[in-house]
Amino acid sequence: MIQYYYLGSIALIAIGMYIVIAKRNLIKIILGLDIMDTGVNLLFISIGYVKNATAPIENVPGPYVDPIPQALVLTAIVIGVSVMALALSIAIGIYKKTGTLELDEILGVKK
Amino acid sequence: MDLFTIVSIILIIITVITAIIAAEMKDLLSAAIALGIMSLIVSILFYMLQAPDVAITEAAIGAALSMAVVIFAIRSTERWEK
Amino acid sequence: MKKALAIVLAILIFIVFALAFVKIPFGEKMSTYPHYYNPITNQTSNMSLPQHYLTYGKNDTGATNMVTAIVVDYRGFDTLGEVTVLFLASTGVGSLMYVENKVKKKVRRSNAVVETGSKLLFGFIILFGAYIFIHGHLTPGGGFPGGAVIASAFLLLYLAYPKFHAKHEKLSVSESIAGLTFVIVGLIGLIIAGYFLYNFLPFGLPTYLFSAGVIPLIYVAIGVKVGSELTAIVDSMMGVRE
Amino acid sequence: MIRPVLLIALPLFFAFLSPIIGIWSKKGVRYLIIFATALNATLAGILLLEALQKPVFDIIGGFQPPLGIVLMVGPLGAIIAFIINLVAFAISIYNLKVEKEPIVRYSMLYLLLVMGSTGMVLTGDLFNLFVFLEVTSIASYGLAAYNKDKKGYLGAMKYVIIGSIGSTFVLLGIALIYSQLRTLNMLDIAARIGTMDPYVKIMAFTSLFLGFGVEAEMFPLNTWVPDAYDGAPHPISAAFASLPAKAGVFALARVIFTMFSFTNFLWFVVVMGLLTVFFGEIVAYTQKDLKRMLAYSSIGQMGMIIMGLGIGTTLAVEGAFYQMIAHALGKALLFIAAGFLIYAARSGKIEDMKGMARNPLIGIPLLIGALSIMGMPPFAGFYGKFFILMGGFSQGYYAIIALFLAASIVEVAYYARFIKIVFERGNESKVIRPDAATYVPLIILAIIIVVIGVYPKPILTVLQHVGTFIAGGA
Repeated sequence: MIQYYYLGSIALIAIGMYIVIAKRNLIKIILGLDIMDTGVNLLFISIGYVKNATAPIENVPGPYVDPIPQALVLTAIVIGVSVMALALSIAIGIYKKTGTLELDEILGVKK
Repeated sequence: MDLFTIVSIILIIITVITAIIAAEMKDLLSAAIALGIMSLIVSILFYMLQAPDVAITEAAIGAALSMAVVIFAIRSTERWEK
Repeated sequence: MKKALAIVLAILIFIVFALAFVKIPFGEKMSTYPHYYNPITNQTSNMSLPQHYLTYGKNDTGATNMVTAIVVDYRGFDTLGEVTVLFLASTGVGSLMYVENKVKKKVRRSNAVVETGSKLLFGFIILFGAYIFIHGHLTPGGGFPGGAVIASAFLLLYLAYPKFHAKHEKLSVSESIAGLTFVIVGLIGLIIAGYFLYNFLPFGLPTYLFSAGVIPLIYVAIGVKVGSELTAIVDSMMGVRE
Repeated sequence: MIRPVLLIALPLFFAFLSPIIGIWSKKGVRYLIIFATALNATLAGILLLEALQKPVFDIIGGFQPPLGIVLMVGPLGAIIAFIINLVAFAISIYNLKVEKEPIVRYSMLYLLLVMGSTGMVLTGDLFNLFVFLEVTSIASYGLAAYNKDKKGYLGAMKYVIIGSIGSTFVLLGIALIYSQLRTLNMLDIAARIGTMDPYVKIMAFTSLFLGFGVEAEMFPLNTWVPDAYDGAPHPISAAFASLPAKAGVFALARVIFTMFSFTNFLWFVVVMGLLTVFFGEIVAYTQKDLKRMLAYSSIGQMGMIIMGLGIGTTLAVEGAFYQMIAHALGKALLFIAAGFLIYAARSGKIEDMKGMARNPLIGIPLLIGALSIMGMPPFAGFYGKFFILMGGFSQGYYAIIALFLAASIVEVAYYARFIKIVFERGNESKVIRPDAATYVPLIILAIIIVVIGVYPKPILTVLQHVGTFIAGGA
């Protein structure tokens, strides 16, 4: 049987993917990318989980969960917020130039 | 089913629902707030999965700061999705 | 039409990856993990990678928080890259939000309660952020959340005092110095021991504040850097309000 | 003896240093960047000589792999890193032509773009590869939008969206691999890849392949390419074609050969490559805008490289690597020349550029670059295409070879048309003399193209190590 944590995180990735493809508003698309990121992070952490284990800090007795995915996700979260900030500032730039955030209108003007 | 499973399933369902709300809201500000709530719940999930470091980071960066950045961006553009 | 296609694609991705994750167990004991193999000495170990970290981590790095040990020491190079990513983001946002002639904007003052309250809180939040990153090798937390907390203190100031502006030059200098510290610590390791980012300081006693060699040093640098970068991003984004 | 990590640490050092220098002197930062890339190119050259003796492993932090991160530099990685840094040096001279503020930030982004691409080539750790991929792509996003006009923003936005989807896929692939093998070192993964569940293995491969395919400009994921190249400042278009694209395709090669060592799944790669070639070359033929034409042509060439990797014989992969080198040099040259032509003609349209290349300082390098990209015999680009063709022949991919040749003819056709227009007689009065920042990089690149075309022995010596690379070595 597939685990509910995996199902939830893959669902988040799929929702994010749906937003990115279906929506035409730039900020909405960026929010979609963030949802995708969060899904992958949750997936990673759940891969590292061990039943009845504690956080990998020596003050508490073991057994511990896998610390590597946690280290990787720390990196991934920071990268996610960096991409988001940059994408938002590009979206603001587009808004300044075209007065809209709707992809259809922006590309329609270009024709 | 133990308590861990029940609480996790409930929180995961809430996470997915907030993500769907964020997807379907026409008001971008509400969508952003829904996303912030989603990040917070995910950080609780991280804590339950014994990842306190990640939970703190997600709460501070994922929920608080990235929301602030999104809200600033919405403030300097427009609030409604067409 | 496009919406239907997107839904179909999303469901397809969901199914395809769900089928892959059916094969992956959840919450299994670490003793079932496969053992690692060292490609340079050509030896297979008798334990898995996470087990090695958890067993020898304290001896190898001196840190009691294994996540910190991995983030700063075992995989410190990733963290250097990650800090660079954040640096790039703040540089990129700054360059995109750059305006030649800054126009002074009229802003409303917020009320006295908010102003006084945020003034009071500011110091405490900074202190808390500093605590998080200084104790990163002992307790949960570390440079990234600590830096984010510091940035949120500045965020509070931005919200309470609409006229508040952090000096960009000061921010970028503190960014630079923190980044240079990280690289120079790495280079000193390369000179002393022949390994980049080698933990060259004595480990000290575990669970003490001054332990784990260079880890606290690097985490302080990361904390300062992340704090000033996130503040710079917030500042650049605030600059566009009208 | 030189440590590969210096190729990453020194640019980082200079990048972190430049804001401090920028307070006093903006000019100083620009020369610092030229110095940093020149230093890097030199170091990469020395590293190449070392890697030819035996693969260099640089253990970081003093922890044996897979505990710590290791840089793994074989001869092939070293030569790609060398070419990347060499081209980066040439382009950094051309960077002096960029006037738009904030120039300090521009220089930092450029230097870190070079650093990220180099890191992608050198690293031997899967997650580290992801981190460098992100460094490269975030630097690219910032630079693509640097002009701050509508074209630039739109191109950058497309790039951000597709690039983020790609990096999500890379992370998913890493998650799949990690969940089964509990390791991140590439050679460790390669040693135990057989123990993975076959379905999970194929999913991991597809995720990583698609993810790195974004940077490698592979077919369904390359819609960002023309817009981003078109909207970016001219030096950055040149850099895009030769730095992140080459790093991305090298990462693909790492995924295919070093980690997965597939033999029965390579037809998929060939098909993707062929689709990319066709999409690129045919759309390029219809373009009227010079930079867009070059961008689509770049897609076509990247497709040829991916195809060469997919055919998978020693000869074809040798061809793919030769093509990588030739394309990095040739496309960078053509984009720099294009920057000059657009500046001289005050228009991006090819038809407005009549006779603009009649100044020998521009014309001769331009001709050399175009002929090399077309695959004409005495120049560098010839060997790449030839080897890929011969490799395909020996594997019996006749239909694919025929299609490949057809695409090459299309390519020759539109380049010939372009050359004819820019060398045509006509408004001689409008032809302007380029300044040193333009012709010095052009001449450097042209000389290298001619040298490795006429005297390919050094390159061929390096490429002899392709056999060990395909077998999963460094």
